[in-house]
Amino acid sequence: MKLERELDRPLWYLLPGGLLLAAVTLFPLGYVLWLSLQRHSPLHGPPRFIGLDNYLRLAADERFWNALWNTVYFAAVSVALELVLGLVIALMIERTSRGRALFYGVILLPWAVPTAVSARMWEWMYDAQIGVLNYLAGVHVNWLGSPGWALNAAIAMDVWKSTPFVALLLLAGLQSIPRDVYRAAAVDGASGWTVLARITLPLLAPVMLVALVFRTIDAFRVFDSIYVLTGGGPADSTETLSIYAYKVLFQGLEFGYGSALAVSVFVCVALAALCYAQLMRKALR
Amino acid sequence: MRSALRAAGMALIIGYCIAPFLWQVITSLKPAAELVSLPPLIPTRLTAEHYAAIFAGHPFLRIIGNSALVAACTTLLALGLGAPAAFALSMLQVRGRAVILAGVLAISMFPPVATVSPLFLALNALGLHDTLFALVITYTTFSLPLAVWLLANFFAALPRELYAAARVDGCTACGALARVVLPLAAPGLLAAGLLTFIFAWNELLFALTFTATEAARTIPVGIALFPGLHEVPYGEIAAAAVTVTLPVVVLATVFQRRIVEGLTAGAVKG
Amino acid sequence: MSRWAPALLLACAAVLLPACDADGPTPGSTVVVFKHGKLFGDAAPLRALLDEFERLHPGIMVRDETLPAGSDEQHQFYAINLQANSPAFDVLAVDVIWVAEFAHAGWLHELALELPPQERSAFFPGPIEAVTHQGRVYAVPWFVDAGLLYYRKDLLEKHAFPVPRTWDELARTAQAVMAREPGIAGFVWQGKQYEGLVCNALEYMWSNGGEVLSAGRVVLDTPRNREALAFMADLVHRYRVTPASVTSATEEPSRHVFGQGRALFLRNWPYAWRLFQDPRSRVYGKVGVTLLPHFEGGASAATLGGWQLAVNRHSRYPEAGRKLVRYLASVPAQKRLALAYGFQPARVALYRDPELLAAQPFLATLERVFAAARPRPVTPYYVRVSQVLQSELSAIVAGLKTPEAALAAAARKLREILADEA
Amino acid sequence: MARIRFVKLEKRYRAQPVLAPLELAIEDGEFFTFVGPSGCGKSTLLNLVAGIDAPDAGAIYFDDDRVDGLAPGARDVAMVFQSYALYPHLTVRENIAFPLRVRGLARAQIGREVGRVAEALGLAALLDRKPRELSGGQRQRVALGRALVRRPRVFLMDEPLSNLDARLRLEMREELKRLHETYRVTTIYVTHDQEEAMALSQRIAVLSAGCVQQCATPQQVYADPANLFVAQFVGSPPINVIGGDALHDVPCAAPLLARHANVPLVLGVRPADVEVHSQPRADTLAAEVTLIEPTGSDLWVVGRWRGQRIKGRAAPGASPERGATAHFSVRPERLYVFAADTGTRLRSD
Repeated sequence: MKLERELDRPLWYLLPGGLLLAAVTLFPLGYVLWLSLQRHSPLHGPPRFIGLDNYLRLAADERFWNALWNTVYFAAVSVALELVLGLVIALMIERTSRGRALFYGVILLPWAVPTAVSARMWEWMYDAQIGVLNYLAGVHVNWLGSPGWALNAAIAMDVWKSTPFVALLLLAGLQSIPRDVYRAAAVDGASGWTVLARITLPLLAPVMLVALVFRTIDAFRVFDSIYVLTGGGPADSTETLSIYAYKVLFQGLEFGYGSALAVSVFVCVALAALCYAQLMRKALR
Repeated sequence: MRSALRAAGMALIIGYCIAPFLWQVITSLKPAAELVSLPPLIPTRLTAEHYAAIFAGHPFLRIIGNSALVAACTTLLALGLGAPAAFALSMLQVRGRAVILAGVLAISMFPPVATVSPLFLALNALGLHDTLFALVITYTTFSLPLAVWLLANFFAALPRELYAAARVDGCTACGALARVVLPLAAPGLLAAGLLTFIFAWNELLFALTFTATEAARTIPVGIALFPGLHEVPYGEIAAAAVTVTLPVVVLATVFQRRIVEGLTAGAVKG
Repeated sequence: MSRWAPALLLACAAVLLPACDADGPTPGSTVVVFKHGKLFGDAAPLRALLDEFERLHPGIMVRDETLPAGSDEQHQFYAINLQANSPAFDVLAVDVIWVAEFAHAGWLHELALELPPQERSAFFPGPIEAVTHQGRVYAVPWFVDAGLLYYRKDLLEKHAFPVPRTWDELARTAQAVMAREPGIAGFVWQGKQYEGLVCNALEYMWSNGGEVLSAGRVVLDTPRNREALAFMADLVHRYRVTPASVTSATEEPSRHVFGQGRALFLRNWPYAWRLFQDPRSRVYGKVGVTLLPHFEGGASAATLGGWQLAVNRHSRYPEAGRKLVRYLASVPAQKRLALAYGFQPARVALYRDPELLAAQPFLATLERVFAAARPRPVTPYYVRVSQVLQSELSAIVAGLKTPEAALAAAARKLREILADEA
Repeated sequence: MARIRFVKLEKRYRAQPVLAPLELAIEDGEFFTFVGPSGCGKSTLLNLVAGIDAPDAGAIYFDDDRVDGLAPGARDVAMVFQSYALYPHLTVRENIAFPLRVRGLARAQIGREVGRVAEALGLAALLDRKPRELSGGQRQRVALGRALVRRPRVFLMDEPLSNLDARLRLEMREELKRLHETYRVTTIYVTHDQEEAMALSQRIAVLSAGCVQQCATPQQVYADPANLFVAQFVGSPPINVIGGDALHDVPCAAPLLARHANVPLVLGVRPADVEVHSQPRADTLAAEVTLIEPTGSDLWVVGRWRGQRIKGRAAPGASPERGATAHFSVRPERLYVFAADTGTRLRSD
């Protein structure tokens, strides 16, 4: 009896996951924060505490601002497209009767291919001279090599790759909406669009928020696909914060400054998440 | 007219999703000499040479086995830890619920390129270098936020009375979770599980850093080992990609059919 | 589900934790781990070589562990491991541009005995320069790479053009041939924003007498460099002999374009030669190779690439590691690897070895290329220097910046980086 | 089966009292109903008994066992929810068997028990269906079956009939009563429908704002309301309330009023105790007819008299017409007097 009462305490359910999270992440996150306050590079002798100097350097670093803008643009455009497309796909699957499983599998394909591999494939498809894209379209667009196109080309790949993530979540959300709700709406004589706008979307809103938040987090941290596609070029036009951080950390070996960059990614994502939370609160009111 | 439009839309979307993959399939079946030449778009003859190459030249089966084990364990662990946490956050009374959710989310906000080296330090200190276990722990940790958020949402959408009924009928909180809450949140569970599985199946950065030998090598690292110093064997890469992607998708499809469609046809009546 | 989950987890843990000593070493022996990027297709010849080493050195076992071939992935891997003082490997293959950096970071053992002064002349001078940091050597050159000019023999003959010796000749020849051969690009090279772009650009600057650093000072923003890079940009924008897509090209796309018979000239590394010599290749028998052109008054210059052998400072078995380095860098070992993989040895003498030349006649051509090949600026900060250059050079190639503006900006940033040293 | 006792039971929500300290005993085998408007705390009380919610103070006893610290499953109660809360992923059979399976009963015994209950509730043909394939009434029966299968000490029913249509509701009401008479399990029933409460219960407690207003047999609550709230809540059609100056012109009211001359008063009289005649009599008051409601057995007449609304039953033979004047006679012994400010019932003796 005592034990049963104990089992009602949320602590026991939160503890295992919480412990793992704490054990695995607290040290790395703390370490990154601590590094960001240091001048820390094996090339510069012993590490030195320098307070917020790395952040001041960020503020004056053109390349940081360029990367920030690229990241924001990338995240905004790709997440918006993914959300719309993902919703359309989820609705379509939901309403398909024949061949539904096949449809589902096909939609999942892009997400299931390892990113590093699909990025290589896209790089090749995009190639201006021997790529299949220009060949099929009969054009000579310098997809990855012109500053105007490159970031958008990277977005197209990310949308291709990540839309299934959104679709999958939204589909699961749709599947949990009680049928009776639709029946009631049908009885009330609501049209398809009204049902979508007034019933489906509001009921789907929490799952959409999850999809939005996690896609934004991922888009803000985008690394491998762009790194393989363009390496940040041409002329830094596709360099995102993560790529810049990667170059500073693992190539330049400036662990202090690189960590400050990483923290800036964190701050950006956290701000975005806060905005979403505010928007949601307003929308729900 | 409407249905024609819908069919066209569907075709367009399927095309967008499948065409690049189809191109990989074609590439994987092209003879080496035709690999980079266009035309022909469709190979003049099909060859299995690239598929033979990935299994002959590399211990690829072992690597797939590693990945399968890592991904399966990660999925089980992430759901096993995430579901109770999500359950507590959505069904039990938790003080500071929003703070916990935000904290969990914050963990996934740091770019992996920054966390990989301190994690490496920590795992080395624990003697977990070059083990699959190191990967499972890491992947589980970084999948947990999504699992918790997603499942908390799905649980919260269930009628509270079902949980109450299960409790009155004699279940402990834990029993109610297992017997009533989890089965009803199957679509969410499947989605969370699938996303976790695929994440673990495809992750490169951590895998590359934490593993050294075939004992713990996973698929993305294995494929990253295909290119030579300058040469990129597109045919083999494509063959490997197709080989490791199809089983996952087939598995997902089967699960979707079995679990979700059985349950959701009538959905949960509030 | 939740009932059997714990049991399952236990079972998994049993499998996931290291399967200890299944085929571990015999007790008492030293296991040396040799870490290297993937260089070769088939692992067997290298393994045979290592087995031979084990026979010669009883008590030492060698395990070789492969990293992906990408230079960035390897640098990342080494940075994380060496910064963590990891003893997970003893001997490592180091890119020619990293030796000074790794040495400066204190990550490598000095290899004075493995490469004593009297033995250094047995290697090409470029790699020796690259492995020397502040007067000490930290790695032994293993094999070398350098930029080459590939050309279409058949097309030059058909239109009666000589093989170009200067950049100017190359541009004019390319324009002329392009006018008569529709669908042919003039000159393809590597212009994506990555290390390869720096390799390409340095070849223009050097062949015009320009430099990046001199005696530790930045000498980038000079008329010679401006002229050289202006020419590089002109190839795309003025002479139009290089397609604009060069801004996304790495080695493979440029090789494929040339290999498809769709380009007249190609700048690439020696590896392409073997592939063009494949009878199934569309350009089989139609390709010639020569030194890269130079500017009027300059001399041809090729950027040096290649890999060196070094010993991890935190190795548990540095002595065994040194033995392995000495063995792998020895004449017989380099020769065997060259025969097995077609890799280009760092030892000059091997380029006169009859057996090797008989198997790979191409090596005779390469000797003078490697003899003149130059390492990229040897400084511990090279990777940072290169990042600045990549970004500015990419802007030049893409036509976003003039060479004047880009070089001025690059020079300013390089001075900041080098000022850090003080 | 058990006698249930609440001792100073209290529940607050964010410092707002949901349930004022409650002292009450429910007898073994009794059918006891909490009735009140929504938000009066009746469902909260039921959740406290079930253990779904925890009290802030006080205690709950089943016989001599204190149960408020026990997990719901350990209290041996069964509950029927307003929404039925059937497990949608289980068949009818599995739903009914659920409480037994959780308790680890042998398969054979579970089968027997389920069969017995299904037989009793007429569910035998539906056992392999999923809840979504059932009609509302069938779902209701399954919910009952799930509660009955275990022979618990206490039955809890949270508005179990409110989702049914009127006809089915009456049927099920009878069924509930029959079941209670068969099994004699102590039952706490919660509803906002006073008629349902009266029809089913041995005793009812009228709740308002977390306080019990009156606890008595249905007849007592109806005939002898403790206060104006109870009087107004119980009885259909609802009681007539007459206040203000008009009070003193109600025939026969004077003696009653005289006893409480020092406080402002209101009078209450149930429509069933008001007779409407076509012709005036000595003790009638003349009102303009504003509404006529025939219900088949009765003819209800609403009139306006000196600004007050008054409802009565047409006397046999009377045929009032809308807009005309009718004559309402009040049975003086059925007049209730309440204090106008507190609503307290003021008794004559």
